[in-house]
Amino acid sequence: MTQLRYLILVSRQGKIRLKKWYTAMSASEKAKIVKNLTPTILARKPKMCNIIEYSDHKVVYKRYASLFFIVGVTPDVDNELLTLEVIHRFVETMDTYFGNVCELDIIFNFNKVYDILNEMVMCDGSIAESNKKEVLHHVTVMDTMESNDNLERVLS
Amino acid sequence: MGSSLRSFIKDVRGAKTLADERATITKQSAKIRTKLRDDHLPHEKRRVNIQKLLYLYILGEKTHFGQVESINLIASDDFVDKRLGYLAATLLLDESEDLLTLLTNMLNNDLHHPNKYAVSLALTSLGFLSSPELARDLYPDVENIIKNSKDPFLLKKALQCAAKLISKDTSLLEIFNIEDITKILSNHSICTHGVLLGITKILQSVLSIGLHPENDDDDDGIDYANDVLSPLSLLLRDFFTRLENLNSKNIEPGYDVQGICDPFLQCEMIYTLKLYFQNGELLNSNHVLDYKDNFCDLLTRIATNTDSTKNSGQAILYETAKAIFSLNLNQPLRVLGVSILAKFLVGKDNNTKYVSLNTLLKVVPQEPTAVQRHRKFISHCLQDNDISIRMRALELSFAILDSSNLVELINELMKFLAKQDEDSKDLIIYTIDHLIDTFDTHTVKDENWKLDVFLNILKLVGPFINYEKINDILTIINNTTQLSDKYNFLRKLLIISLDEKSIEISDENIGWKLVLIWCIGEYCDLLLNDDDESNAKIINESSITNYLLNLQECYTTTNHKIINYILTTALKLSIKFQDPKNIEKLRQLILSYADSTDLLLQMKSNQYEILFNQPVSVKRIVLETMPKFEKVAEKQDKVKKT
Amino acid sequence: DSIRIAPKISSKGELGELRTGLVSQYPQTRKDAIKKTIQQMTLGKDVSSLFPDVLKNIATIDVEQKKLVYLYVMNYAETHPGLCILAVNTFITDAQDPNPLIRCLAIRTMSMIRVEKILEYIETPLRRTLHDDNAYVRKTAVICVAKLFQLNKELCVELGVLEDLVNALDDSNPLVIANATAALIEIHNMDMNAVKLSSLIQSHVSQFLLALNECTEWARITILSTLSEYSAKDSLEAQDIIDRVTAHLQHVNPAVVLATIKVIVRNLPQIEYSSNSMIMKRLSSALVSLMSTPPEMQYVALKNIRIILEKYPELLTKELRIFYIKFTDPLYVKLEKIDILVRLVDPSNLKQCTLLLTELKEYAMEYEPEFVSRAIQALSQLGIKYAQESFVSKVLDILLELLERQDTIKDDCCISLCDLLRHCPENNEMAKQVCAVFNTWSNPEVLLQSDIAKCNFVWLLGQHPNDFSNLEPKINIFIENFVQEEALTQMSLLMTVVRLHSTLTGSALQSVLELATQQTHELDVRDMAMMYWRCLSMPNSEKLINDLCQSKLPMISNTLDKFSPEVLEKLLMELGTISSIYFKPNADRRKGKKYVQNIVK
Amino acid sequence: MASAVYFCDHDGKPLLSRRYRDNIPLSAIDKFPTLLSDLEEQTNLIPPCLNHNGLEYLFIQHNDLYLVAIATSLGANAAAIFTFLHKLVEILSDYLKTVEEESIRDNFVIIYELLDEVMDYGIPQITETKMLKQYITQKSFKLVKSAKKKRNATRPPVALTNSVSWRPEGISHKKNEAFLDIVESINMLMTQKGQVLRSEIIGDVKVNSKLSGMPDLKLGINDKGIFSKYLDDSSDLPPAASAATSDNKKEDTDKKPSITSSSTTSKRKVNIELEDLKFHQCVRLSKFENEKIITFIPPDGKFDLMNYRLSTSIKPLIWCDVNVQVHSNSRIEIHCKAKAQIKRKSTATNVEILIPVPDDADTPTFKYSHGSLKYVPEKSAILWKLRSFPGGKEYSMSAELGLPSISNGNDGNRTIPKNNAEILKGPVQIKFQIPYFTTSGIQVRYLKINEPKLQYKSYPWVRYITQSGDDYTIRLT
Repeated sequence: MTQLRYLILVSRQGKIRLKKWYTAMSASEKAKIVKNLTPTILARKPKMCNIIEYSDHKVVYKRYASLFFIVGVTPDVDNELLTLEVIHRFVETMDTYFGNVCELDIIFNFNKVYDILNEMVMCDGSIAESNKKEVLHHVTVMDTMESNDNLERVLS
Repeated sequence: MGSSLRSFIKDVRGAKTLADERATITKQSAKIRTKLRDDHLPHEKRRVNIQKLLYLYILGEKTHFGQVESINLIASDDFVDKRLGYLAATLLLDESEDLLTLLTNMLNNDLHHPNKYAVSLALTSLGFLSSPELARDLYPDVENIIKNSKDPFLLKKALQCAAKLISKDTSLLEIFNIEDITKILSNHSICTHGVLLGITKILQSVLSIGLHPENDDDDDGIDYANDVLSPLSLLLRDFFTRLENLNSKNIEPGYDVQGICDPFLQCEMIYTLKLYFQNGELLNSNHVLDYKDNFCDLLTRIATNTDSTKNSGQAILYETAKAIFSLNLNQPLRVLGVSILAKFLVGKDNNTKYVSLNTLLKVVPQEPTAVQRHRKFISHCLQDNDISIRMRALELSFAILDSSNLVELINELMKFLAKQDEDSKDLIIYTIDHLIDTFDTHTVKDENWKLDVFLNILKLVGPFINYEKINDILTIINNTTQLSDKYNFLRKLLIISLDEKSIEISDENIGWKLVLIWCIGEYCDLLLNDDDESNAKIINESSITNYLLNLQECYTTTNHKIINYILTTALKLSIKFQDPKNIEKLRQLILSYADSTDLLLQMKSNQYEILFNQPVSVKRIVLETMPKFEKVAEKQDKVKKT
Repeated sequence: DSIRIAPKISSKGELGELRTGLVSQYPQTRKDAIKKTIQQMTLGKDVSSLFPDVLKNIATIDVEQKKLVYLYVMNYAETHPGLCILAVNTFITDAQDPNPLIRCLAIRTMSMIRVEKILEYIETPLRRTLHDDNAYVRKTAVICVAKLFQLNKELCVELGVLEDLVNALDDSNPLVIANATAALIEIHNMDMNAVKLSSLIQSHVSQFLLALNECTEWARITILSTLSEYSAKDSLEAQDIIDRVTAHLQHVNPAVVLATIKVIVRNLPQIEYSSNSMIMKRLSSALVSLMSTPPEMQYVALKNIRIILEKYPELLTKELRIFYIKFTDPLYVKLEKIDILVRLVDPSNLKQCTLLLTELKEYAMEYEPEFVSRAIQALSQLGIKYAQESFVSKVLDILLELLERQDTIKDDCCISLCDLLRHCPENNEMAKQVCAVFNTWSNPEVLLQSDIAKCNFVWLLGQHPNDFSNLEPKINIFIENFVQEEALTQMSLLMTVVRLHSTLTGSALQSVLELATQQTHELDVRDMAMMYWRCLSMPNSEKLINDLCQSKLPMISNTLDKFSPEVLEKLLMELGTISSIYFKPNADRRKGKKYVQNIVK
Repeated sequence: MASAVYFCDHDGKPLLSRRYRDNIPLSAIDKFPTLLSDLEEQTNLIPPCLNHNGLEYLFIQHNDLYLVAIATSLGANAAAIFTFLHKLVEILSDYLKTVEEESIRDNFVIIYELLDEVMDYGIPQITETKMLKQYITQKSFKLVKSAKKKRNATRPPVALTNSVSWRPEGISHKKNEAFLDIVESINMLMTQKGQVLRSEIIGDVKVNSKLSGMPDLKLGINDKGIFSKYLDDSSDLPPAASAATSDNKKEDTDKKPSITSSSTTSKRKVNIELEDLKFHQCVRLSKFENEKIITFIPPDGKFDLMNYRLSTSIKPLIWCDVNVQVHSNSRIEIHCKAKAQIKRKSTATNVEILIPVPDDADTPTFKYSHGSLKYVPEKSAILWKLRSFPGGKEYSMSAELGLPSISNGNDGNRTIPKNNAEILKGPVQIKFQIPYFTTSGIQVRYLKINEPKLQYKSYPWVRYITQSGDDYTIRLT
């Protein structure tokens, strides 16, 4: 099973594009993780395995074109092979949502990416919905509600 | 629109230098701070500023000043505000923030909201931010949704949330009602994969509490086995069937991954069942054993039916193997598990190789011979380019090491060490640590060989060994029984060190130096009283004295540890040397630290001088050769036990 | 994977495109392709496969293009040793080109290519350029001898170009002399027997001194460094050398200034001078002037000042304020400045010491932890340096005040306070004052973080047992944590408990001896414990025990590090070098360098 | 010396490099970023010289770049390497204007050419930009047709290896003029109470030479090579009267082409020892050493002829009485009174007073009567600018900024810092310029220009200015 501790999206240049924490950690711990992991992972060669050990846990990462998806996982609990599948699912879902997603989509629409992520991965970092369509359906409905807001107060 | 989020992002990206970027960011940050302080800011603008704040968060900037404003957005009647407010809250706050109390009321309201998406946002956020207090306060509202909602979407969210709340405050177990779950399971129309995932989560939450009881002396608590576990057994059949169906059929395209049906749910279910049986001991029931047999059969079927050529299939197989070994199931299954992992090991994919090595490591205690059979592949992985693979292979090598293959394996490891450079410092340290442990746990008859191994280690990777391990090496030398072995060891050390032509030992090789200095103090009389003429040319009182003086010179400002050792050795040599000139040099060496800035060196110099001046008869007693050093680890264990 | 997160550039297509460009019939297209190839090389991509195509463009009359092709060839020649032969002709022709720039380019590049086939042809062009009419070509050619020596020592010796190089020391052009000298030094560093460097220097001192005023700043550095290797025959010559180089203390290039300082320092012991003589003033002001240079240079200067000060302590006493910290100084400069400040201050000048004391106190209240920690250390160093008890007690008050203000500096203050007490071992009032503050700490074992701070604290317990209430519980906390403590604390605890063994009740002594002999990770601690144990269990050992337990530490009078005389002399010879930054005399002079030899195939 | 020189980006990854020797592995620079980040993790202390695996990494920072030189021996001249790297930046600034990541990438061709010329086998060679520009030109590739012509054009100038290696022959200007700017920068460290802890004058004599042929120049300054100061150790007002004036250029030209020695009425002349005089390499050092005469053949165009430093106590020229009150979690109040403590007829211009505020301040409100005042969050400060500030005047301002009610969680549970130094991280910084005025009293008596062959009439001009140095600060405690 999967139980992510965090998800960080980093560009090839080492810029952070997105981050989400699923376990409580102090700000300095978080900063340290970001700071240490980025160069380590960017320096890894393509053929190397996608799992590395860092501090007290493991990190699974996968590169899609110019972006690295970096995920901290819980040792012994997590199935690293499945984690890679979760990352892939997430990318697929974004791809459908944005239509051929590229790094710029993620940069400029980070709140949408969070919306998708929050439908896919639940609060403890486990997968919440394995059906891509289901995820996209709810995100789009909420998007529509947002734009309807201007016309009428849907909530009141 | 110069003030939109988009233009802010563009400005940051457009910055040519790091300094430009910083300036853009700090300026925006100041603007946001000032804007958010303005109570009359229109909603539209407020949202833009909160979005910018979130961008700052992604950039790793400070955001503390906007937390209250983000929360206030939640109370808005506009969905667009609410959605953003919740997003901001879940990102910017964490479970420890005091601000959470502010949230309780808002969450409570939204949990009863007529719009299901408002409810779902509240559920999601509650999951992210649940403190034990929030969990206690709001659990009934969540339970209410689980009991009454017929919407799979809300059910799923509520189950996920409840799972988190229970893990936050375990006393909620008392209210948790398994029948709610059974009811949902029996209603096929609402029991989607998402809902099932939610159910596995809540079960995992409940089962984890059994595995990690936080306070077992809780009297008013519930009887975990009877009140919680027993009713759970009723779900097992249903779980088995669903899992089997998932594994054997693949009809729903929405859940397909490379031709395999919802590997995510399959793995979650296997894991949940595994947790249940881990708790099984608590239940003294034959039913459990029956169920366990069923589970074994199911796992066997999964292991044979799942497509091992696909990544998703490998993930399921891996989960299966993990379940087999963590429950230590019957031998045929264990062999099956090892063979799954061995297949991973042979493949080209480094990921499966990695998980295989990693899991085999845990399997060794259960199935040592089965693992040892794959030794060739393991050793092969020692040469891998990927340092992670090498590390795992190294660990596994040590795990399968026993008296029968000890010499062979250690020689292999020495070859491995010779190839490592500074970049694989961690591997080097690991290897040394474990070699030392190996010599602690396995008795090696050929102690001469053993000391040679350490001599080589010191020569090859001396600069990387930490002090503690150097001391372990010294202890091993100290505890070597044969004087002749010590003699040989020190002789080799000294010949390499005292020979002026030799350039083998660098200044950074502190390990080598410390070992040498200590051994000189303890054993150099063995060599000095030796009749070997060829030794005497290189090894004599003067050469040793000069060597120590030089070392002292070289490290006096840079490494006080070495100086500490030199002082002790100088004292010990005062009874081993004959030549009064050399002895006086040693005394002066000790004296030269009488007013040292370094407190310990000064104290030592002071005490050693007193001892130095004692009559030889007294000194012979005080400075006698050090006795065998009983192992620290054993001692510690004893202390812990008592 | 079908998912695309950004467009990919196929690297294959790009190389193909470049290859087409390189063989285009249009010169401008070819040139553009060469540039793009070099650009790819710059980006770190491997474009060695284009070697044959790039090489086709080597025989060009376009200087810029030629430079680029040469650059490429130099980088990738080894990947295509066979093809390099095709370049030889161009190299040889270019080495005779009427334009000196091209002649230089050819010989400079040729001597960098590690391919035997090329080197075989180097003799004629090298010898010709060594004797070129144009000084610009000669100054390039002399360096090529060193390059050749590195690539193929035997060939270099066989061709006899080393003699040409030696002759170049008598060249009419100062730049050629300087480069020839530099080349000889490099060759000497690679093989000490290749040339007789020191006698060559000796016989050319006057040439060097003449050339000095006539050449570029970098050549001056070479010549000055060479001069600093030379030891004058007598005080007259030493004085002469000093006189001839002193003007260079006013050169705008700080490296020239430092090289000049080195020559002067080298010759100073040979001449008669007083501490306030002109030369010392000039030295002092030159050193001060290095403080208005970029921070990296200041760093080198500060490290060198530290070395020079140890030999000439009065040199900069009047210049204290120059070393005050600027808030824009990088941390590495700040720390060195503090070090110099404390060394510099004149211990007989109360006004100056008091001034520095206030300044250091300011530093101790700054926000960078490393800086604050260094400032606190400096406070006690200053107190001990000034040596007068009333001043020391002023420092003590400041430290105690700092201790109240902030939690994060407890370690540093504890160490500094103990240092002060070690300086005034007889001053019980001071000790009482310090102990009174420490006595209020409920759990020193946790409050103090570092091994060394704990070590000091425990020592203080042993020195002034009566100034602590609840002494035993305090010691017992440390005993309980013995296994977790690090080496210094363990040792200190062992010594303290032995020292107090007759006053401590209970089993403190027994426990510590057991712990230290059975559970320490530090063999040195165990040795000490064994020795104590043996002493204690020896018959008739009361006197020895008494001596050990009542021994008093001599007063410490200095807490500033010092070099040993040998190291100091070596470092003075290596001013300006990396050795002088690390305070680590360069051992390369003696040892063959393993690392370099590994690389040269 | 150096085995290779690298330009690296802000992470330390290489952008462009030139290997001068084959004795280091190709991968040597790849370690540099990790070396930096490993170090940063442990400490704030990053010295400019790092050792790894027997290699020495010496580096400087410029804009978003690291310039790194790798050496293999402890014997390498670190001083020369650092100076060379700075010189390299200087050369490139002349060629590329700004030296940063982008301009390095964009101009790789010319940079490679330069790297080939400024260093050979790790030994610095020719770094005089004026000469380099003679034969390394940015636009040497205009047309292929002109290649033959260019062969002649791009020869190295003969002068390169001459003793006057900084000036080619045959320079010709229509009007022969030489401009002298004497710029004195004041560094001063003050306490909030006004006590001067440290002060120094750093003087720079800048020349812009537009003279033909090979002119030989002789510069005379007040007193015999070592000039006198009009300063007063008891730190009175610095006598603005000492300002050696050449306010009126026209007057000068009309009268005579040499500089009028200013008739200062100042009373006391104290001889000061101007020990650390530094000269451009064109100045004949031994001549100065022996005869105290400054003579030189100038490079063409702008250069720094000499600089000097005076460590002496001066009273603050611009003084600020600053009062900062921090009310944690609520607001910060700042009151500042600035005073121009210079002669009434002098005027300070471009005065900038930078007062630090906490990083997370917001909603600035200001009260002031003169100049402009704004919040500059990128510097965590407020900036008070006064275009002109006449001597003797006193202006004041006050500012108030909000502070967030929630402290930043990043610092964990740390208690609120007790002193301003920790909240404000830095002193008050002041910048200013005072034209027609030197603090030291240096004056140019004459600048004799003699071109032996051409014998033309020439015109020297002199300007004086005093300004703040890079460290004119008031400590807040």
